[in-house]
Amino acid sequence: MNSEILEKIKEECRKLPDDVSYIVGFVRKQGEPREILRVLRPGEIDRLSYSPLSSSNPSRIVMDLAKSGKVAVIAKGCDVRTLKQLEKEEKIKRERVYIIGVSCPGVIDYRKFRNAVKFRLSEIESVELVGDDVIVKANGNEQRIPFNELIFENCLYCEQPTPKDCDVLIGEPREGRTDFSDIEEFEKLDREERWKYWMDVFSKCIRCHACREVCPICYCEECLVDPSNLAVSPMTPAEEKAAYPRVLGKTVSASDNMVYHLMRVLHHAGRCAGCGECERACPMELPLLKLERKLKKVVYEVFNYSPDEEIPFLSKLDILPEV
Amino acid sequence: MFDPKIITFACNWCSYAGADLAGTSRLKYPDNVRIIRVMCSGMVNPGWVLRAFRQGADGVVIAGCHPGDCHYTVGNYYAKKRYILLKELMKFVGFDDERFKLLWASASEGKLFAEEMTAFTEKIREMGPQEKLRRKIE
Amino acid sequence: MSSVLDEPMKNPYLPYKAEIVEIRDEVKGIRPIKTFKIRLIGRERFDYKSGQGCLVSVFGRGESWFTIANSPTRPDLEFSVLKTGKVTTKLHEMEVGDVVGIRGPLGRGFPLEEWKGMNIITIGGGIGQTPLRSIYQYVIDNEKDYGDLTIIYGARTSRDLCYRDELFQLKEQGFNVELSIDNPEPDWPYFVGFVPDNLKRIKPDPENTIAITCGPPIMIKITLRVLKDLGFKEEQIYTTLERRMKCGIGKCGKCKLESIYVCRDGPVFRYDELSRLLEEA
Amino acid sequence: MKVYNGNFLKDVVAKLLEDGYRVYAPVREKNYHVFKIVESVDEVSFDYVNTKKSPKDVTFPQNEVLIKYGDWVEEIPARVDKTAIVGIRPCDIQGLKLMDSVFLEDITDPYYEAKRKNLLVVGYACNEAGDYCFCTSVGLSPFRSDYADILVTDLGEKQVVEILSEKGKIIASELNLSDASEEDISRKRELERKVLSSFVRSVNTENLKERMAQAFNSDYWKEVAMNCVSCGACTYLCPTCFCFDIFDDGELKGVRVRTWDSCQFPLHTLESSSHNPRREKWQRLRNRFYDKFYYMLVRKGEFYCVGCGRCIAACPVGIDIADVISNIPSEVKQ
Repeated sequence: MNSEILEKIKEECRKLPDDVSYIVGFVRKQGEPREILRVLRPGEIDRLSYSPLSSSNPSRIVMDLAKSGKVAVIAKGCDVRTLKQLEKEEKIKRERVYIIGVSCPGVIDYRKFRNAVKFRLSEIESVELVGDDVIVKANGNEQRIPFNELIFENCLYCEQPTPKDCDVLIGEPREGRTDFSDIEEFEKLDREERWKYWMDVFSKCIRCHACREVCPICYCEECLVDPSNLAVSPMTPAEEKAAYPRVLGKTVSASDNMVYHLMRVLHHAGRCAGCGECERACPMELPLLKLERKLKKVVYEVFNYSPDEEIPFLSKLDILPEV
Repeated sequence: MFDPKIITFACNWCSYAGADLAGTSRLKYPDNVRIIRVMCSGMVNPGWVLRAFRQGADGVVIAGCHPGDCHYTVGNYYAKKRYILLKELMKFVGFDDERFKLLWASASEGKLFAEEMTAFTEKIREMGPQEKLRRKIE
Repeated sequence: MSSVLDEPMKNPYLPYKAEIVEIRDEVKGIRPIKTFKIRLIGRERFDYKSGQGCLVSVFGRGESWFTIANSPTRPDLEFSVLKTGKVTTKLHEMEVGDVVGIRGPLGRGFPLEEWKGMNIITIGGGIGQTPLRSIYQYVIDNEKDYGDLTIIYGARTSRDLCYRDELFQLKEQGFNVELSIDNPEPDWPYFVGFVPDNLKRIKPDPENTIAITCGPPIMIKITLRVLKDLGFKEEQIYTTLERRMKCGIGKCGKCKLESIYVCRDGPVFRYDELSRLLEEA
Repeated sequence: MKVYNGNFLKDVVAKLLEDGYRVYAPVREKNYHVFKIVESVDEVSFDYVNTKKSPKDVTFPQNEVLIKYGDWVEEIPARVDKTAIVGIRPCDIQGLKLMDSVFLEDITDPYYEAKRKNLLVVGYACNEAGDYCFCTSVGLSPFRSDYADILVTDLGEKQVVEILSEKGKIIASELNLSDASEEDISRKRELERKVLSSFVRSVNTENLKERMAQAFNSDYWKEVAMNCVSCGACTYLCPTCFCFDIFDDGELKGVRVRTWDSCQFPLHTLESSSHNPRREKWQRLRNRFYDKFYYMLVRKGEFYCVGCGRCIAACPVGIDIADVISNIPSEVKQ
């Protein structure tokens, strides 16, 4: 199945407009079936690869490259929504990006994949999604695993598997759905149970900032909480550097980690496309998307703001509830 | 008897003036309320609210002008939006979100300001000290 | 529970208690520099070598590395502080009698014993004059052990010249002091231009001479080239490097330059130690 | 070489708990194992290739209060009590040794030493290489370690116990061990051969020093770092990354805390003059590889990478230290 998609992608890449200088796509990693984002030149099309493990969101790379030239990108539904959000915030000019949209049936969670597969990662030759099964081929024999056992949990609640505004679409469109049943389920717990759950989650956080650095819309040079860089220039006066508003420094504890994540998530209100990069990147495998999806639920239900609006959520002030 | 620490971000044009009015007309409100004057309630960063709780505040109030009379026309709308977002997240993670309050009080409502502060302090006094977000490394 | 951790000597992170006894305004304006004379409380001053530094600690703000500005032959400890960040802004707000923490002596100083009998040239730029001041004060106090002393020093404007009155005083006493400023000013009788150009004009003789240079990285780079052109060998040139310093005892990795811990193996380096690096220092 | 019928590792945990030790042992957390202080033996689980985080936070915790300050130094907390770590792999023991050589040589770090000199190290030899392990390429062995107090090899129904230090002898004497028979030793050799054949990754370190010296200014490093996002995941999981920052929390009264830091964060080397020796992300990433395979080799004479592969598994964008080091170009592409 995905070998057909790969053929179509390659075909599209050969017919790219000639002012495209970069192609951002997936390349198979050496020694394991993982798909890595790579910036390729138009001449290197045969290095491209595509499989249900092509889960990363290329928007971060497209945002940097689009500054200096036209970029073609192989993008799934959630990636295109991130690109659209970055376009809304004037970080990307739409005419600088040539989007090859791929209708996405959901991606595989590599952690579930590694636990379920019985071969050594280095032996695996191909991972194919055929119908509802994933077929893993390795030195001669084959393992068939139901897709819903490997699917990245977030993709079950995908709102837009088919890219909306793209230059060319591959694969037949699929319907998304807005469903917050998992959040409603969690909100049934009483307050102390919820607090205990999140304290247990955040006690494992090691504040490595992978969730912040991989997030395509967390592009601030300097963060309020535990900054890993400061926007300082030789002309910055000493008083300004001395009076930096430091909400949180480097102290690590379950409650401090919660302040870090609350502040990070709060800034994604109405902007997060739900691509799941943060949860995939977290080395301690924390359920970070739960917070993002709760905020998305508030943005949709309390403010009834729809992400397809042109005006960014933060500047829309006529949608305040009366309460 | 537990003596709560309440931090109030009062907007300079309305609530801070309201607090002044309460003072000049000798209206009593508890002195655990520490007022931080900000130019507009829209200026209050949710990070400061979380930082206040982290430094040991037991209650935080953002006081601003009524919707419509903001000196900068839309400041209090931003404040309200951030307040709702932060409050919802606090509920979700199980933090006692009653400790975080948004109050509209104009320059002439000194009495309202004093009453609200007294009621809020009493409620926090009942709830007891805030241990959840307080910094743990003492 | 007092343990090995309680004595500053044993616990390298624990600062000595010290108080400020004198504050002198070196430079006013947007980049102010103040010199603090600091005395340890209840303890003799530790002995140190010129070029070594201390981590001055302001609890609540942090610690910053300052090279000791006065020679060991002079009393107390002097630090010249350019107001540029959290700790330095707080220091500039302090008055005489305030308490600070001192951790030191840290780093490796200049090998002044080896230089006995040789001529000494100090080439400084801006705030980089601090370690050089420690050298020429030491050389002046042991005048008979050394050849002649030349002090070359420059800054952006005459107002930015550090230790201005002291340097004019030395000039009157007959020492060879060559000052310079970057752009012309009305009543400025001496050289106008960058320090390396001033050095080219003076053309010191490399015979039996040690040259020490300190200042902004660009100035050091050009000065080193000029010195090589004048015939100075790499063993005759010393310089210091500026890095982010936090622990000061070669552990935290912030000041690492390839395999060197600048705070532990430096900040003073002989030029040949740096020329073997992969990266241009 | 001794042998113990049954599970020596579990029994030694029980013994140590009885003797009042604070015991770090691997505990299963949903999808991975982590070293944690355990209260009882049944929390412990030893069926793992390696833990998710390295055990460096036993002697070098992520947050350590150095000084409590008020108007002056109020207190220096240094809790020193008997601790033990059970089930640590040979690569992490080497990580401990490399960390000791930085913190305990030249100027001794008292906070680190207070924890280290009371630590009993019970190692656990590997039965099988993981997907990302390459310790044999950096000169280490999955079943030998000269730096632990006791090294245990699991043969199934019995465990071979090698006592390597005085401390180890005292503890081991409290459990009944018998001398290993010829048959035990040959089974151990057989297991060792099997482990060596199970490696799937390796690093080509042949004349690595010259290659790296030449390749320092090559564009190779810009390509490698093209995807890097400068997060700290690789350094925080790494057993030989122990850079730290010292941070004052609290304006008038508070704590001076030593916390982990990463050379991948720009703030690590940013000076207040805004000069930053490693301002670009490819410089920072290059620095991590050079520090482990070149700078520390020059300074300490050993590779500062133990080949545990945690950074390969954790990297969100798939940067692979084994590939990067093996493919360093021999002649510099300018």
